[in-house]
Amino acid sequence: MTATVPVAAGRPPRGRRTRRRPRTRTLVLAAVAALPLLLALAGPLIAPHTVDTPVTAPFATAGDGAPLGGDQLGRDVLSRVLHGGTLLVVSALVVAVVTTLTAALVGCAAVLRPRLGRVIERTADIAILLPPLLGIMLIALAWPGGGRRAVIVAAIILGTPYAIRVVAAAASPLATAGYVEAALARGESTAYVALREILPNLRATVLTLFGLRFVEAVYVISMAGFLQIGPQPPASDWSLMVRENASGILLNPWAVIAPSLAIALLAITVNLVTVSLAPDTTAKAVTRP
Amino acid sequence: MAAPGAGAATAPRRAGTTAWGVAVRVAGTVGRRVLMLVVLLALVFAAVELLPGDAASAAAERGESAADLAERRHLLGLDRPLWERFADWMTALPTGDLGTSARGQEVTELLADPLPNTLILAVSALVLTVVLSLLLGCWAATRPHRLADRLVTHTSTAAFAVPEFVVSAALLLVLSLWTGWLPAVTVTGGDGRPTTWTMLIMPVLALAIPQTGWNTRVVRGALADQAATPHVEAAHLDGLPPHQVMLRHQLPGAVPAIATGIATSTGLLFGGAVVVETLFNYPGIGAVLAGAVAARDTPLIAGVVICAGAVISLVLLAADLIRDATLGARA
Amino acid sequence: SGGSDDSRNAGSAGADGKPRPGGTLRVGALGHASAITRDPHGTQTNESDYLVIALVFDTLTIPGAKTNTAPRLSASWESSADLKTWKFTIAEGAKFHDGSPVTAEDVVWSLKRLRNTPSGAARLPGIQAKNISAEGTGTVVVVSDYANADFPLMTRFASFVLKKDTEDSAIEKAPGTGPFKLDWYRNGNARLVRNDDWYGPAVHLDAIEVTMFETPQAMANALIGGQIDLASNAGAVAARTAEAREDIQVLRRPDDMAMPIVMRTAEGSPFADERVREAMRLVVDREAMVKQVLSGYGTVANDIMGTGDPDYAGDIPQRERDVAKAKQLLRDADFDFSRTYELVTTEDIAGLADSATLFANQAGDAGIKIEVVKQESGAFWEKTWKAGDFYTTYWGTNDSVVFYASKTMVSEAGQNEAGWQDAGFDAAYREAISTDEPKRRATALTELQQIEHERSGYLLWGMADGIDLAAAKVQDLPKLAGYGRVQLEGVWLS
Amino acid sequence: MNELAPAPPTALAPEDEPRPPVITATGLAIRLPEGPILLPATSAEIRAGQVTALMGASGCGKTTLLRALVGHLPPGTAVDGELDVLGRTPHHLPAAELRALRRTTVAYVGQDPGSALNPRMTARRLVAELATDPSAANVLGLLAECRLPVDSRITDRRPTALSGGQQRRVALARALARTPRILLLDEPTAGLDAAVRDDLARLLRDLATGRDLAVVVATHDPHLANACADRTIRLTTGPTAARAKSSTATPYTGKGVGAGAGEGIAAESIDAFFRNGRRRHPVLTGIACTATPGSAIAVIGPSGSGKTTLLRVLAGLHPTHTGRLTLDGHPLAARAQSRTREQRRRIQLVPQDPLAALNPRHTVGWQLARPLRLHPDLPKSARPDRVAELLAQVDLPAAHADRYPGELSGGQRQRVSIARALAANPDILLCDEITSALDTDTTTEIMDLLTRLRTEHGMTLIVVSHEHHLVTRYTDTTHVLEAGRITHSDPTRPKR
Ligand SMILES: Nc1ncnc2c1ncn2[C@@H]1O[C@H](COP(=O)(O)OP(=O)(O)OP(=O)(O)O)[C@@H](O)[C@H]1O
Ligand SMILES: Nc1ncnc2c1ncn2[C@@H]1O[C@H](COP(=O)(O)OP(=O)(O)OP(=O)(O)O)[C@@H](O)[C@H]1O
Ligand SMILES: [Mg+2]
Ligand SMILES: [Mg+2]
Repeated sequence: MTATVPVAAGRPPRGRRTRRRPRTRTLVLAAVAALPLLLALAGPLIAPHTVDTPVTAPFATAGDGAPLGGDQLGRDVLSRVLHGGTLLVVSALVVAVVTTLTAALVGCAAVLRPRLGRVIERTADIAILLPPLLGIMLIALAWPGGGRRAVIVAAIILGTPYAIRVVAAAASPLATAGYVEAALARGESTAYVALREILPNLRATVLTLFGLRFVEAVYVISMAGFLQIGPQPPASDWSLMVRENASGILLNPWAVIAPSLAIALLAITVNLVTVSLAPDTTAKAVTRP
Repeated sequence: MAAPGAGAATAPRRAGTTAWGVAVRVAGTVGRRVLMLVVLLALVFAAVELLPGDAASAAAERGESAADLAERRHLLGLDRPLWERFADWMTALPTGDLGTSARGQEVTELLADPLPNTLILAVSALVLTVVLSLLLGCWAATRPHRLADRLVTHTSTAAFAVPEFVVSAALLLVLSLWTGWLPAVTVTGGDGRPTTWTMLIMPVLALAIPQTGWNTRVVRGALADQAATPHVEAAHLDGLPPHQVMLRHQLPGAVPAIATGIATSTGLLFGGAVVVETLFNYPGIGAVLAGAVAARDTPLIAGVVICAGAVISLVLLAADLIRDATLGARA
Repeated sequence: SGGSDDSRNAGSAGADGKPRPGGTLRVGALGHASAITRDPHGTQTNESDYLVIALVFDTLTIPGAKTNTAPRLSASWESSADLKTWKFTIAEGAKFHDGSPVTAEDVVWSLKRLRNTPSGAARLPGIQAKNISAEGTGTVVVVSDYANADFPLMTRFASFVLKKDTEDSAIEKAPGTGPFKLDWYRNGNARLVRNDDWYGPAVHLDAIEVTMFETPQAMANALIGGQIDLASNAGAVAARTAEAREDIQVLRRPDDMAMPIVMRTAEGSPFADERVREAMRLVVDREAMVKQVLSGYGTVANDIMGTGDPDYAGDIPQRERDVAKAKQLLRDADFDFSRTYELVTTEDIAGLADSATLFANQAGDAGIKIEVVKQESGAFWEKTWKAGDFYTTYWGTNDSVVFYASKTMVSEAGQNEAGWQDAGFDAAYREAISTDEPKRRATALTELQQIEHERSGYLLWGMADGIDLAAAKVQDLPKLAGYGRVQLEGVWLS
Repeated sequence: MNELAPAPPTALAPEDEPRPPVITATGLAIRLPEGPILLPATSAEIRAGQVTALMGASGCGKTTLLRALVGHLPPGTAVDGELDVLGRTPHHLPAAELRALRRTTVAYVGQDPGSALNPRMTARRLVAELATDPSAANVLGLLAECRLPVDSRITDRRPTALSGGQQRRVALARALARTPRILLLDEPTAGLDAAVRDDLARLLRDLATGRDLAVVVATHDPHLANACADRTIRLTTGPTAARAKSSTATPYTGKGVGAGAGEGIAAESIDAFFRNGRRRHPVLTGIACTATPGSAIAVIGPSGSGKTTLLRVLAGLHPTHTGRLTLDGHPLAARAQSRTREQRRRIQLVPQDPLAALNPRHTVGWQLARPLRLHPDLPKSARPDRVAELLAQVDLPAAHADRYPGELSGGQRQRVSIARALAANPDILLCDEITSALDTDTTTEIMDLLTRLRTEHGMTLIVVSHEHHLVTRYTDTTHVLEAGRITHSDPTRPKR
């Protein structure tokens, strides 16, 4: 009689065997999840109209030529939605990647160098006191020509201290782990220890952080867009569309709903991808002696 | 080894077990928080100074001459060095004087009505957020990797990604314009407060939904970390029922991370208030802030920052104390 | 001259018959919490504040329908032959809310106070404070530095009268002379109650409640949800939303807002050449602009500012789109097609940035490359306005051709937005303001408008309607453009 | 199929009255599909009122069997054969019934009970939480039964404030509180000294007879088995864990830098302390010791006396100390990071906790190859061979190079940790309880290897251990550490 213990994690335990076999399921999942992301990036190629020429009446309801109706100037909502994601995705990616990378590196270094750690903790404590939106407003206003770049820089500056804190919190128990001490004791450099000994153990944390940072970046950038900081009107941008078209929500709801949905979908997508890549932290509990 | 972590469960601090020791520790924590607030204010003051234009030109109107502007600048004291203005402002602070705005009004007076309104809004939203996210997070954590868990995780992600203005638009459309169940905007009476409490529902929901998304993720994540600790695994092996494992073993360890998450949320709530208050015409601090930033009204911005900062500091302080308590500093 | 009796410009009593007294009108008006001003002589950027002030205090004159200046606190006015000295007679029985009568001293003090504010020179052009004086208790004499046939026009919006020697600190509670008394005011919102002692015609409403809105959208939502009865200046989109609903009336006040594009005419600007400016005016598709930017709630304009003026030259042929001719003109003028021109705009009012966007798009048809640059409001007014080569602007008072000529087009005008200097125009302007003889004046005005149509730095493609939304029960709403919308004293509820 | 080896007839259970076994395993085998065998086919019967010792070489499946009894196996494992725990098969039970089984019937105390106790609860609450009778009197009674001094305030302390032995006893009390019928203990004496171990043995005996419990103890310690077990089940090594004979492998020694030369490592008036906020709390006072090349020094002393701290001071991992350290006469910095690369390579520490010592994200092979890079003279191509060689030295099959630490048993991990220290080719090896999780045979082999390295290449050995026979056999000087001071130092046996 053979019985198999159900795999609690819902996926095979990670390890040598699973490493060798291509993780088909994960790959397929990631591919499916990445589809909307690709659509956001490739949208401009398949949009039926240009973003700036009116094709119908302002806030016209869905109909001939404009499957999702017109926006406040009578431009095609569908085309604008297809165009409006690229820059948002790219900006959010830039913010998420830079923030996460910085956080991962500095966070790991911070636990190996306690003094750096304290400085970062204080900085994060101060940064946390400033409502992020106010910070963005200040930075964007201080750099009037900055536009989207200003928002990206602001999002990075404001997001990094907290992200470092999260990584440092996750890394601090590892700093005293036997293998880290062993590596330090045998003469490895701080960079090596941070990158090869600590970081691999924070994969779940870092990937989750990346996912959340991306979502947060989308949130912050669209919030800034809504407040007219960053992307400027003729440009099509999802958050801008929501703002511009909010007044006509009763005339053509799609002009608001479509970009809103796109933002939500984008967030879920990125999260699905990171979740499918992140190792399952609960699985390690069962391999304990 | 310093543990610069919000969630790092370090060895219990035993700074003081006597009442005196506790008092010293609490005073130290409060002092540190106050110091941080001062640093933040200095930064904001300097940042506003970096902005192109100043309060004088922002409050000017079409047709004012350069001489008029200089005169206005002098009246507002903008020709004095930055540090001097900051020092004046800081020293007046303990007397409850927040200075005078660029338009010549008392900042304290300008904030007297909007601040309580925003506090009502933010506190209700925060309470709702905390309750909802704890319930959802715990519920999902007791069903790891099952459908319910995944559903909660993805919904909360989406809820967080969708900014307040989208949520507001949806709520407005559904709860007011289509169904007419709730008043679409807030109308204030002579006392400066919303005339009916139903006017609060939509703004509170619009603020709470994204924050609930974020905090549910934080709670769920912190609980997952705890689930991986040996003592939680041992509690399962001891045959304890799941809710008991959750309440006694998993949740206490997750409290510090959750508390920090909520403190962050407080900041985001203030930001969200700027938007939500505009959309629902809620008479709060958000509208004042938006205008103040546009007008480079340093004293007014600083006033708002200190109010927001003080509230966030309070939440962080509570988080500090909760962390101390759950780590058994007083054992 | 002057002194017609149409102070109740919206006076037609409506088909329903006699006005019914009583009731409270709940009005929504736009405003920002950070910009709240209580001083009648301050800068009211908030419509809500202006509304409250205009109902509590009285100006000497108000905008009118038949003639564009109608009497208010000043029952009549007359000028000397040289059109420099103006005498205003205070209305019979005018009293402050505390019961004391309005004297010439009060008016003089108020006008001087107004003149001494930072923007006083722009509000009372050509008047020095020392040249304002009282004559007896009922007459005020104002002496202008130059002949100005249109001086009473200048007293329509800001000449609020307060009691003499009101302290700055008491301004917020200072008694006015207007049709309503202040019950309470709080953060932009206010409740006003009827002034039974008002010297003007009967006021029907018991009270007016003013709610300040940050956005037109929130205001429209409040109206649709029945939380207010009147949404003042709610905009075209809200109007379209409300159009289908029977419980809401849409009021269109034509010639409300001008959103011209300014082309700098001074040397060094790409638009210094008259032919280039002409080409730009030919390239714009005015119908499309009105349809797309204003949702159709507006009229096509003919590059002449002040479309609501009774003397507006409607007989000058309407300029139509002619891309081929535009191209030819540009080629003749050696216009640099390879360059991208920046059209600077700001988002102060709805549709402004949109108009720039759409214009840039239309100009593309003639091979002109235009990039729209949106500036934050403060930076726009400080840096671009009056200095930029190519930008959008907007004006809310459009019932006087002379007003624009004096303020923005004559060579020495303080707010000459396009830096325009045209000897012919200047001559026509001088001719127009230095006479009150109707025929001469009319000829001069026609000439002035013709020159403006041909050569000025303005591209005025259309005029936006002012749009108020109101619940069906609200009757006799003001129909005048611009600030005429605040004259709510004749309104009644059925 | 494993044999049931009956224990010597010292058992008190009357032979004439055979009671049905509480646990029956018939041909129970546990493996990962297409993977290694975790537990080879085993048959066993376990009866109430008896202490059953589960013995066998490291990696033979002791822990796995205990986990099978509580229905807690690694996900994805395949179970063959029959398992009957009081009429139920744990790994087939639905969640609710499995929980009830664990709650009322089968209590399991893992190999590391300290970390299994909630650090936020007091000892008293920890026990009361699970007790069938949570009254204060009963809880104190239980703690007393587990030999905890209940009259002191110890029951109100949280686990972090308890010593390792005390933690172990609280965990035991927690297990007993729910009046189970079966008690499973994994390596209960690892790292404990003889006195505590004998105490524990007596306690287990009393529990089995006094409460009619079925006690199963997985251990590699023959003394414990002798002292308390009624029966012993020996698990034989599965085919994948087949032993690689180490005697043939010749240790690689590189150039043998500093071998036999120099003055070795010396410590002078070392005062080490822990910082707690502003307060210092001393651990070591006035320590002075020298270890010349080729010598073997033992550090012994009661639990908590500072042995580990001393080794960490030498390794540069405990920088909060004063005093002077020298290596071959040259000063040695307090922090490992401030030492030269060569100094760091020459001093290697095998830490006490084998679980934390290996990075769970890297394979065994990777972790062994990494220190090899520190040898400039070892060509890259030779590294895989060297890794296999190192594994063979510590008695592990070369195939284990592909495994992650999580896929090894406790003893196997400890051996990898030793191999990694050796890979750096150290001149001074600091060994902190390195054989606590190993069976006698493996221990002997490892210690023989270290001795050979010492005699042939002049490696210095500093050994911390509780096991007296090891100390006497393999070292030549003993320092006794008590409360942070070296109270006496004796030659263990005449120098060779
Ligand atoms: N997750 C896993 N994947 C692959 N092999 C595993 C896994 N867990 C354990 N093993 C292997 O199963 C065997 C039995 O492991 P187990 O932990 O039961 O041994 P043990 O008898 O307790 O040994 P020790 O005395 O060293 O603790 C070992 O050879 C080990 O390498
Ligand atoms: N992080 C710490 N903070 C404060 N005190 C500590 C800390 N770690 C250890 N100690 C204390 O330092 C003393 C020495 O600890 P050490 O680990 O060196 O003991 P040991 O002799 O190795 O004991 P064992 O045989 O149990 O391993 C102990 O009393 C212990 O309680
Ligand atoms: Mg084991
Ligand atoms: Mg030790």
